[in-house]
Amino acid sequence: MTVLLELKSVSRQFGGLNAVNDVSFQVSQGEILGLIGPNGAGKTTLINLITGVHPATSGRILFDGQDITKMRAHQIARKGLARTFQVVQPFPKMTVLENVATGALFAGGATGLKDAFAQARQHLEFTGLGDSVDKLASTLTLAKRKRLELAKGLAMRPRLLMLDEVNAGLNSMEIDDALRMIRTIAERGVTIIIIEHLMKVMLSTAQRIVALHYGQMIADGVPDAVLRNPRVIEAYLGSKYAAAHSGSSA
Amino acid sequence: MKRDWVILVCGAAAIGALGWSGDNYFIRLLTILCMYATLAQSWNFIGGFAGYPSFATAAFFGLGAYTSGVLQNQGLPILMCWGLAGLCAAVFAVLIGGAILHLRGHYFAIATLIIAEMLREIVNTTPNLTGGGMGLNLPILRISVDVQSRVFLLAMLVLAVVTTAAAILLQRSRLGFGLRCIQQNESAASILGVNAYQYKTAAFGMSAVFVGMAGAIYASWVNYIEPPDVFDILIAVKPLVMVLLGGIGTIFGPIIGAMVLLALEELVWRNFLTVHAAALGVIIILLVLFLPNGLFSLLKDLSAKRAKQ
Amino acid sequence: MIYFQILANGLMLGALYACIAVGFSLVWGVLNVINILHGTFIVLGSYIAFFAFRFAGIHPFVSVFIAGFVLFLMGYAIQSAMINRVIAAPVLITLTLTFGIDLVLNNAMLVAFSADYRKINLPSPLPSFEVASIFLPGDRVAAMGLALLLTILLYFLLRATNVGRAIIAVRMDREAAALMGVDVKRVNAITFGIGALMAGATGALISVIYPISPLNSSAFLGKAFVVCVLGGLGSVPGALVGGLMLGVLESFGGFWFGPEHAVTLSFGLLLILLFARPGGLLGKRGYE
Amino acid sequence: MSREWTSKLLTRFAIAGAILGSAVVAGQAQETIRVGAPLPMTGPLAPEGAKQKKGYDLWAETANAKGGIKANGKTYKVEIVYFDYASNTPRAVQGAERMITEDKVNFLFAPFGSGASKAASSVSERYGIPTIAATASSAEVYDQGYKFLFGTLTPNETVTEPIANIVTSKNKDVKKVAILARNDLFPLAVAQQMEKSLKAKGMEIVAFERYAIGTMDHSAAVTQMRAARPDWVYATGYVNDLILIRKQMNELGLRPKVITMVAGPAYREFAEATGPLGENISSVAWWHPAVRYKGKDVFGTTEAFNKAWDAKYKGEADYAEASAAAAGAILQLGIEKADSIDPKKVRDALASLDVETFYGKVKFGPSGQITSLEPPVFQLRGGKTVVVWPEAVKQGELEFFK
Repeated sequence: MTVLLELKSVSRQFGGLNAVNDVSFQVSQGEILGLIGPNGAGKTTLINLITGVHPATSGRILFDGQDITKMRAHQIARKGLARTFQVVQPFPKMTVLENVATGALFAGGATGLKDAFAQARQHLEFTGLGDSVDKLASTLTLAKRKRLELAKGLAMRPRLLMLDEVNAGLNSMEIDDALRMIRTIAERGVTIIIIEHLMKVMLSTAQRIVALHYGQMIADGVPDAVLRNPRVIEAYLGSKYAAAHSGSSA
Repeated sequence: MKRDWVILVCGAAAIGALGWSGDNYFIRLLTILCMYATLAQSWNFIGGFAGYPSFATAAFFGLGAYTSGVLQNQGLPILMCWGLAGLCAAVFAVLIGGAILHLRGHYFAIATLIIAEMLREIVNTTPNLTGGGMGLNLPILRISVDVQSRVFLLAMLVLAVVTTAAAILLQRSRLGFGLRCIQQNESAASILGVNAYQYKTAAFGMSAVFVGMAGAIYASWVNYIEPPDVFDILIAVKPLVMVLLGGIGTIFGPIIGAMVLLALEELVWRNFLTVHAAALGVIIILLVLFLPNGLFSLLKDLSAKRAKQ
Repeated sequence: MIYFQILANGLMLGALYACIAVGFSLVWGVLNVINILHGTFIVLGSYIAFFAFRFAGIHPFVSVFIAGFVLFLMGYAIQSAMINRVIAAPVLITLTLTFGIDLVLNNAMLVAFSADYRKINLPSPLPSFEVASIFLPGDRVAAMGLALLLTILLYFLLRATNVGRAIIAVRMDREAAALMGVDVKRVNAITFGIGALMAGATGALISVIYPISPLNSSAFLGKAFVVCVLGGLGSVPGALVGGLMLGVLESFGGFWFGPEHAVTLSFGLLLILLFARPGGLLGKRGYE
Repeated sequence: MSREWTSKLLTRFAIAGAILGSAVVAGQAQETIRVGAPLPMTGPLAPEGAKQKKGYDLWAETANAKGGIKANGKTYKVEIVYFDYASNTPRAVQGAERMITEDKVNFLFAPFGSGASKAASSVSERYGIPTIAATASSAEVYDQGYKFLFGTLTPNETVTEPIANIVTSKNKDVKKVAILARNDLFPLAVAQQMEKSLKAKGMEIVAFERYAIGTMDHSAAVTQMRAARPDWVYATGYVNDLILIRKQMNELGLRPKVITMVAGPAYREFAEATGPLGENISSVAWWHPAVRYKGKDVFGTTEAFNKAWDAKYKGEADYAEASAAAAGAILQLGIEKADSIDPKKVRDALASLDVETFYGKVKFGPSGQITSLEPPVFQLRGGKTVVVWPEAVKQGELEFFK
């Protein structure tokens, strides 16, 4: 299998804090990779580094063999890396359709506004938002907003899609829907990195899991093996105890 | 979109016809209206579409006025000077935009304020080129008063129409779409592939080019320019008030705002000799406190209420 | 030798600039409001001192307290009645609102006091004293001392009192402060009031130095802007450092390049600084 | 507190509005001559605007009290139409055009200062409306070849030559001069003219500093001038600049033998504001209440004018106020001489005027600028102005600082 994304000793400091510390792993074409870790482990920061929201302090990030470490966010987006946000970020004053069309227009290769809207409609049908196209994004329910995020990501025609807690706050029926959708996307050949707290989701969806703790990679392997890894268990339990006493760092 | 074009053509024709038949003072008012509309529309590119609170309008206006004034005194033909003034303002905006468009909110606002102050001081301290604090006289056009006033109205009208046309085109373009994304959430826009930096710079440049030309036409029109006048902070604030009046980020909002502001100004200047500044202040206060979304929102609210009943 | 005089001039000017800016910085930092009214507040303080001196013979340095008190009430009222209604709106809106209020207030002063320049002539002004051929004007030095004292008082007010802690809490996180039971609207009004108080007190102080007229307000406002950006928002030490820096810079700039370029120089520096360090020289980290 | 304050303010607005409204209504009933006066009533030039307004008002009142202006077999009341251009020159131009086309004024008073007068004169010239400028002294205003513009202030060199003469002839020790000028039309022009006059006398200019408009601190300039050890400091600017410069000169130990300031000291508020520091400052004005002329105008003698002024405003007029009143009186003379209110005829009458007024001899040169005045030199003493030149109206000798 060909390697699509490769991280080589990637680090990022904020002030004196090592948010991400010397992380290296690879993601193969067509893979679904899970990214786990307790709160504050650096998962979202890592996604931010890959998508160019923050520059890495050191290390290199390769996408399809090309060094994207120093590229800016919009350039990376156009290369075919899409993401959703943990805290959903729709454009509140635009309609659902327009929200999705932005992705198609600026990174999805749409030839013009008309084309972008046509593409956006398809993605909205796929994500089950076909009945909400003309609503303002700010009026949607949380579950629908999460799906809107997904549709926006898809509209970018990504080769790699990073899903940051798309299931948080959803009920179990909504989660099942979402997972079905994710699998369908993967079957179309899109590589996926998924961040999730719910182990059930991870076990049923991810083919491989990378675990982070305090910015460091502590495990990389098939789901069963990673979840039995003592360092991973300690990280979760330990952090729970820590949370009970002093509150976790964010 | 089609409707926008129809309104634009009809509006322009109406102003043109009114101007042709009116007396000189009325023509002067219409000329100011077109100038205001140009300024407000231009501000809307950066302030409304992109959401960057710019006070650089005064800088661009003064720069255009002085560019054209200085060049005209060198003997260049007037139309060429107007064009060069627009170009100069746009190039200046793109260069300065490169330096300050990474600033957000307050800091951007201040930086734009300072740019106008800087330019004003530069003009003040280069009397050999610009006349400094003494002001600058432009060559007088040797044509009759009546023709002159109509020529300048026509020039401003054409400029206002072109600016509005640019706004209509922008709204339905890739650039306009990207700017709206930036206005609502810049980092999310970047993630979606919008080159925020480039787009903002383009919007800043667009907000300068027509203002620069307006300044140039204005300079030729009043025949005499001086720094405190063409770099006046009010030139930067009024477009903002107009856009607030008419509704932010819309096509005809700025023009409605320009009409309303001009009408209020005329009314207030005529009737409150020594307290017109206060009257303008009261208008601004009422506007901000009670109609933050512009006059249109009032109409919308009313019609919504009626619909409910 | 002349350089010491230039430096002394700059420091004295800078202390005044710091005082002019500190209230503006507080309001900006805590409320996120660019208070265009600030210059007018200062002038109002000067007028209070002027009339107190003319009709009651009160020394302007005593009027500092009167002016501060009156302006506090005024600021409190303006914030509660108007600005609080739109405090959550974008910067542009609150800025436009204060601009509108400023037009009204300034025009009112113009009608009430006329634009004539007035000056307080103390019957026994403090003399200039000369140290090693450096001239130090007495009343400027005294005003500078009082200005520093006020600034230090403000600093301790913010650090050591409940009100101060509430202000800092609001500055750091409005929502969290509200959740912790802070009456945010009231704290807003108090903060704006304190900003106005500092402006009024400064106005009374500088009434012994500058001619008084409503027309001066924009000049004061401009200086406050520059100082804030130089020193960083919402910080008393920042305002102090920014003010002194600006004073020294203008003094030396005027000496080397001619007084007509002093302002251009300070603006140029400001632009460079905005480009390089938008957070100001001291950065912004809570109001301390 | 806030509400009470607001209501007070609103009441004030309402009253102001009512007064203005009624004034406009009252004026329209009779046969009137309307004179347009765009003035800076707000903004940085507001103090100057207020002075001009006082002068115009006194003239209109006096003319009407004496039965109005007779011309063409009719008697006309005078009405002045004001327009606040907020110290914004193009607003003044716009106001001038509005007054001519909308308010149908017969004549115009130019706005304040050389720059605005020059700008506004292009409008009145186009419409052929006689315009009198009461506060424009720079020759550039009048050298445009305009036919309808007249000015009541003599050119700048007439205010620099006399004082240069007096100082150099009285005190041979005065050799080094430092000049500090506001970087602005009139102040800079006068300073440059002074430099010429002084160089012609063989004086040494040891410093020529300019300060920006709106400068809040002059310590750098003063320190630099002090280093040059001048015998004479010549500063130009407006009242607020000059007050601050004087104060900082004192604070920083700059103590020359002569201090001359233009054009602030002629104004009462300068003497009030500087207090003891104003003592012995010399200056020049285009007119002074101590001059004595037997005018053929509506005011009559200078004494009569002073009396009328004192009755209405208390105290003495300064040159700007008197010049504004004179502009009205001169316009009236022109109308009466033409015996018509036809703009062209009045223009010709003004151009050929050669008459004595309370303000001085009035005769306009070919450019329209008055050429017949002798601007007096004076010095502040005990808060009062004392004329030291010309000989005919001299009240004392020029004193030097020790």
